[in-house]
Amino acid sequence: MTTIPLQAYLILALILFCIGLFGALTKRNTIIVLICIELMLNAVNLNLVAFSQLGNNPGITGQVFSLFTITIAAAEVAVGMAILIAWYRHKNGVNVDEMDGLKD
Amino acid sequence: MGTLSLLVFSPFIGLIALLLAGKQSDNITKRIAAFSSLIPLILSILVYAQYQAGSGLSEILRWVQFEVGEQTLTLNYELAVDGFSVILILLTTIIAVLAVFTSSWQIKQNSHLFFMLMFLLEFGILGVFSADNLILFFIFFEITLIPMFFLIGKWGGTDREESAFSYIIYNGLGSMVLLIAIAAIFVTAGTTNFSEAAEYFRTSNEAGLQLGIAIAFLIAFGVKLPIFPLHSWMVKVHVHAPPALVMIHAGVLLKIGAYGLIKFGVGILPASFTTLAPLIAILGLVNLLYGAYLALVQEELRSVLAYSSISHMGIILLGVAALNEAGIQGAIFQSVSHGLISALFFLLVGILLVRTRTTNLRKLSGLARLTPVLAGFFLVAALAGLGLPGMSGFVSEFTVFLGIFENMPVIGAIGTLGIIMTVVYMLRAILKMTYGTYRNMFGDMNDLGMGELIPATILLICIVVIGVYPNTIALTVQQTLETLLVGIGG
Amino acid sequence: MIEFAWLIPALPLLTFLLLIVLREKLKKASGYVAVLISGITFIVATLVFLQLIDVGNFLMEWSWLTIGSIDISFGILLNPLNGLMLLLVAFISFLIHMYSLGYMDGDQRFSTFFAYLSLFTSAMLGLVMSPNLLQFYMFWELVGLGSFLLIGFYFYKNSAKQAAKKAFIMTRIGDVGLLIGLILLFWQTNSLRFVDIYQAVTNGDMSGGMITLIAILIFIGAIGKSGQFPLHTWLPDAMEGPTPVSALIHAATMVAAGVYLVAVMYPLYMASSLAMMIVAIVGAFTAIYAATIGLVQNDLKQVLAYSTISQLGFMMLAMGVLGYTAGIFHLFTHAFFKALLFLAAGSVIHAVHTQNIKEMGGLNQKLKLTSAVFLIGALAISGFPLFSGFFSKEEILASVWAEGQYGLFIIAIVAAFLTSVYMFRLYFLVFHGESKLTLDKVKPVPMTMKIPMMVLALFAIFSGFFNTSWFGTYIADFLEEGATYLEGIHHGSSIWLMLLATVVSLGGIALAYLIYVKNALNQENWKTSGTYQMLLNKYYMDEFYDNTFVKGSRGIGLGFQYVEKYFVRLIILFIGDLVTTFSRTGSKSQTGQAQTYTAVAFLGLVLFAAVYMLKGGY
Amino acid sequence: MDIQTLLSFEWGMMAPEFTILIVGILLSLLDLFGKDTWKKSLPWLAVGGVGVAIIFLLFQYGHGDISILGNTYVFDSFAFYFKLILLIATLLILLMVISRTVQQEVRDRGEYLYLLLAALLGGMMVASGGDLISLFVGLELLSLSSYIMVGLRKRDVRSSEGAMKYLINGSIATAFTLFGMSYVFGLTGSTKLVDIAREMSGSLGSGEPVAIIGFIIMFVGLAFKISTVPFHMWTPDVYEGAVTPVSAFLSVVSKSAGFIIIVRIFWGIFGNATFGGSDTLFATMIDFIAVLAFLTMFIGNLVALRQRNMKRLLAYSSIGHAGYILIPLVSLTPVSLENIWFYLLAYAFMTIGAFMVIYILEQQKQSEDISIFTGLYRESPALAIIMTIFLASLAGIPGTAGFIGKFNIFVGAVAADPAQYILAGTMAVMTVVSYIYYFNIMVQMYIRKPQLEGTTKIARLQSVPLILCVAGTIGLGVFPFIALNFFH
Repeated sequence: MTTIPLQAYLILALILFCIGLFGALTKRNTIIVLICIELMLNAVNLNLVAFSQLGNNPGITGQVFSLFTITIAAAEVAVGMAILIAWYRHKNGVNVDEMDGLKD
Repeated sequence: MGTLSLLVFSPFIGLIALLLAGKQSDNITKRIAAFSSLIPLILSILVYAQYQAGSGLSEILRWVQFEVGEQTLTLNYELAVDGFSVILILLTTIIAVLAVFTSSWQIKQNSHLFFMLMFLLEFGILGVFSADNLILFFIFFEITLIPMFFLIGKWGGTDREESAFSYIIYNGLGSMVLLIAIAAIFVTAGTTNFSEAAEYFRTSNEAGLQLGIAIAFLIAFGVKLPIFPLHSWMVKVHVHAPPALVMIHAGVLLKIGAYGLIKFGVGILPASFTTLAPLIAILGLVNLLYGAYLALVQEELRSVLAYSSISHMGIILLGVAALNEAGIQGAIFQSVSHGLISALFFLLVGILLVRTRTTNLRKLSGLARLTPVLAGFFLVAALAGLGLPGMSGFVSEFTVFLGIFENMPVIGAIGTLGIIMTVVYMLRAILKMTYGTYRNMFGDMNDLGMGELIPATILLICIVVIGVYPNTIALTVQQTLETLLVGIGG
Repeated sequence: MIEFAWLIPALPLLTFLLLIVLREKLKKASGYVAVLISGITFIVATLVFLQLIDVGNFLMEWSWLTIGSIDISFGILLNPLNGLMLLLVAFISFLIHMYSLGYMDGDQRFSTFFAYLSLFTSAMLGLVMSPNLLQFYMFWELVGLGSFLLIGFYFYKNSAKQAAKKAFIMTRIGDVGLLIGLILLFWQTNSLRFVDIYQAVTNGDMSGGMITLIAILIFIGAIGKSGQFPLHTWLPDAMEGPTPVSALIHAATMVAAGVYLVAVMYPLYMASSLAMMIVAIVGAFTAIYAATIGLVQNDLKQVLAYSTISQLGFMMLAMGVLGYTAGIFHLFTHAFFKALLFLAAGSVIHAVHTQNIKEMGGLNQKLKLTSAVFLIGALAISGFPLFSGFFSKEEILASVWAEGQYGLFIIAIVAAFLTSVYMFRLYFLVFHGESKLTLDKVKPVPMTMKIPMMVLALFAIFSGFFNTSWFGTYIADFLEEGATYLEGIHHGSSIWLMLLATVVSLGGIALAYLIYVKNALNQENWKTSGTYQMLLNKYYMDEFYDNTFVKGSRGIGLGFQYVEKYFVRLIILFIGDLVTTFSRTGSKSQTGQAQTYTAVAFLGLVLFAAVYMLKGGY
Repeated sequence: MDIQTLLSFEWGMMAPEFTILIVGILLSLLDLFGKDTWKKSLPWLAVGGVGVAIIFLLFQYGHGDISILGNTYVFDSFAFYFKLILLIATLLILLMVISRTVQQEVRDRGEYLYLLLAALLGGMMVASGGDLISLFVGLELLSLSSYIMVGLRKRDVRSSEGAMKYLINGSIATAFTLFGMSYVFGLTGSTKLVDIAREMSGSLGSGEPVAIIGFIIMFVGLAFKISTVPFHMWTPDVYEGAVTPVSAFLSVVSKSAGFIIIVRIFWGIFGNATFGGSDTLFATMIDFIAVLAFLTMFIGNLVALRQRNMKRLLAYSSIGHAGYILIPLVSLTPVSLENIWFYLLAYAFMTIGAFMVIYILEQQKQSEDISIFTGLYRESPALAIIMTIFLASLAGIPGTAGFIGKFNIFVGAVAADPAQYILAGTMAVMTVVSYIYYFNIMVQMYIRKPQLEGTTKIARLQSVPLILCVAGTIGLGVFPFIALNFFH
């Protein structure tokens, strides 16, 4: 079985990260924005795992790291959803571009 | 605590007394302020006497240490005075007493806060003149900013807030430039003590850095002095601040610029100042003539005096540029002399404002008719300002020109045009007010009362004493002069 | 007695202080106090002078200003020259104090007037006793102050205000020359003492060019003070002051200080023929220039003022042609007869309350004494034989001739001729002809005014005999005693010169008589002529100055005002605007859109990376 | 890792963290199950906990460097001093929370407390983190707690909005940080800082670009926390949306934690990484960070000029201050760390003090506009003078801690090689710009007359944090050597 080179993972992760970032910056729906952020974090996980397996000094650390990342990503979304619900109660909507009450 | 510390912190007695007294009736507040303003005066006379007696006044107390690499930088709380500063201290306390006295009839509201800020200001100024290292100097220098800001902003004239901001911005910039320069000295010389820093730079050969620091000094003190084109704030302050405050401002605060230029500029970096001397001379010339010609066309007495101050500060610059004994002594004399004269002027302006509510030259005329004594004092102040022999202004102008002619006769010759212009604008302004026909616009005016006459007379006596027998202060500054001259190599 | 010489300036100073502080309390008495003290001053001065004749020289010094290694002193110097001046000033001052008692009677600021007068006297006495140039300069300025205060005594009059200002400024211009000169001199000789300066000149410590430069600069000071062309315009205006002031300051003493200055610095001038030449030319030109103006003026005091300028020109001319004693002698005699003329004019004005000679006439009926003393003064100034002016003026002419300056000699002769013409024009118009004033307007002249006039009249007649080739050259001998550098430049006079002077003087008087008494010439014809208008308008010098220097200065001031408004302020405004713009832009970009915020951050990252790559080459 | 090794660790070094953890858990339990009567004393429990933690920490003064748990927890002097700042700042903020007089949302009170403690714990973990994972977890603990705290005022739409913005921006920043970390991990194969530093100190070779990308991306992610330009834009909105104590917390504790992690990672790792032969990687990046410092000072202070909302104003001012603190970061002199530490300490006192004054006025006047200060000197001279002290310190007037902090930074910038004259100059100019808005507040307090006559009273509880902050501000200004000697 030929191993897929490390670069391939890295490029995939990079693409994933960029897609996530693009979505996070452009989508109106807050939930999609949150999902896109998840996408970015998953790109990180991909990186970590790939490095863990194929990097300079392969080891388990990268995978452990990615576990932490997943957990925290989950927590982030949970908090995000909670806040969004509070917002929804006020504005009856989930569009991120409507959040412009605070500005100069 | 030595006498000097006692002196520097003595204004706090008044401040605390006022604080403890709380908001009393106006009269009590004023009485407390007046009496406590005498304490620094008494102490400063004591300091002067001790200095004359030759007893050491310096104090030192370790304060902060920095370790930069193998270097340990120490900041001390150290006070000391030399001939120049002891005279300026005396000037400060005298003018402060008079300003407090005169403000008691000028300040109608919130006198409680006013006097507290005045004492804070006096504290800062005394500290500036007593500090023996640059950091301490800077700290006191900055401390003067805050009370000045409020005093201008709260009790000033029409554009008081704008003037206050203009004051704080210009002086803030100046002091920040100073701070960088001080930091640079601190780091390179490892000390900020005046004499130690001077010693260091005498032997070091970092010419570029020294020149940079010298230019920074020139800018920083140039704001304070002020040097064209950094003068706008000062005109505003002169015009819009309460006259009692301008007594201190024009009388003492501007002198910090001269003091700094002479003591740090020439004292610490004589070599760079020799390089800069032509520039300083030209700046001085510009100040002298620019101020004089502008003073000629002003329609407001206080603007005339403001530009006149700029013009007179040009003379200080010329003296500094001369970099010889006569020039520097002249600059020192001019600092003291201009301090006294402008204090007298603004004392009179305050007196006038109480009566007429305006100092517009178009509105004033023939004041000598109803208030001959006030008019007489104005005239005398003008004569002092234009350098009439027998008054302090002459001695300083003569000495400066004596100095500048040795090194830069051409600059000196052009500068003498300023002497002529001074006469022209001074007489124009003062004669416009006091001479001519009296137009009855202000109703009945009383001439000076005792409370006004005495402060004015005290200032006048100081001016005349220095003018008639300049050795009263000349002998005191000789030691400073010698120290400076060693640096210049003259 | 001579040790108490310091009392001479101190006493009038005391009067000044006393009167200025107690002017409300003393009121009328202040006049008597002033007269009394000035009398004492005169007595002290006389005693000192008498002792000085024996002693010859006297010097007292105190350290005054220490500047590092430089030590400037203050002191008293007495020598023949300033001893003579001292006496002269103290004497005339005393007389004029007395005269003022009557003249100023009833004035609201009676005490103030005497205070100012005393201040001036003090300064003038201090001036002549100065042992060094700086002290000289200081008193020089202080006499200017006295003059200023007294010219502007009627402060409520706009013209007085302007005149006072002008006097101060014009003389200040000259003073600056003096100041530069003395500073340059200091750096040449390292001293300001007269003796050291003489020494330096004698030793040849200074280059010739430098001596000339300094001499000319110092002469500029003299020009200013002595009303020489081109700084003369203040002197006629100075007549705005009360007349006793004109007599004391603007005729007898202060204006002569310029001549005195040249005399004091004489060694310096002697070392530079160019400087001497300039002094002579300026003097001669001023003499004829002022005389021509004096011919047509209609204000009594103005004519006298121009006459003063002209006479001062004579003195300068004398100085410029090595006629040291002649110049001082003329100063001496001029002090008496010009003071006399002014006092006489003052009593006329006091009596008739006008200064316009066109409104006067026939006053010799009403003011007999005044008319007589005026005539004496006029004869003296015209150089009528045996009057004091005759001797001094003749000596000046002799000096000019002896130096071989024939051009200047002719000018001097013409000027002398014009002097008699305008003086007698004045005399005839004021005291002869028909009276144009209603008689009841004429007030009697009080005794306090008469006595000084009579005393001065005596001196105007006889003071010439102090220095004649007939009876002895006392003054010249005395002066030369104290000034060794004057040896061997004595100009003897000759009979033909005396005759010439007499002819010139009589000719002038005769011409005036023909024109103004006999009306031999049609005066109306001139009045339209350009020359007449030019003379009447004083060669348009005032207008010239007004349009150039005064307007010019104001123009520069206004120009700077523009710089202030549009350059300095604009820079500030620009910076202010810049700050505001940045501030507003920064604030506007804060839209409230969370995604924009991150987008900006991401953009920052991209820029960050891009710049890095461009720079680092990755 | 057997039980033996586990026990052999010096667990005592973690006593402050454990204290906070235990008190935090206790608080949450008591808040959930405790009686209402107890709830009043809950805040005091929190204060006591932080106090005890401070005492524990102080006992560790002078303790040698150790690391436990396989180098994931490091105790060194750096950790000690910065933890102290976090604890002191949190203590002050807790006192601020307690002092609340208007009790709008009583039910939230307990939550604030344990969230604060959780965030504090996160910050402390960051200070002691020796491993990318522990650093990251600590940072996220801090961030997540902060998101919730900002959003806790559920009934206020501004609170939710602020929280949402904070969360979106913060999460993206986290993603960036992690992405960068993943590269660093990939390059060295380790998450332990010591190992990474060791790996990087050798020649990176072809790894250099990766290291640089890692550096840049990570820096961007972390710059968000300290709100430097251009990653600052969330700051004012979030500060405005949060309740004032939380704003103060974000402005002080969260920002300090940001600086801590930046110093840890960038000096620790990249400061050792050789680059292009001679320089360290960090040294090559100095110019870029310097540009950021410049922009941060510039924009923070200039935009602050236009603010009328006090919290926004302080938000911009805090951006400006972050710019100042970046200067010692790039100066790289032996005093840099000391300067950062001192400035953060001074900044904690003066900023919390200023927020406290705003908090007091905001509760009485129901407004955050600058006009709440109008005529304050008449209404309450003491409060006006106290505010003046904080403002003076923020503006860097001598006699206050802010001045010493700024002066130190100047000295450091000038002493650096090459000397950072441009940054020092910018700081100088921007300090003067900051005078305008600080002094404008003073103008409001002293010179303007109040629209409505009334008195403002300081409650006894409110005076406690005020006095502490004043003491800190003045004390550090007049006797800076106490703190500086302590640091050595």
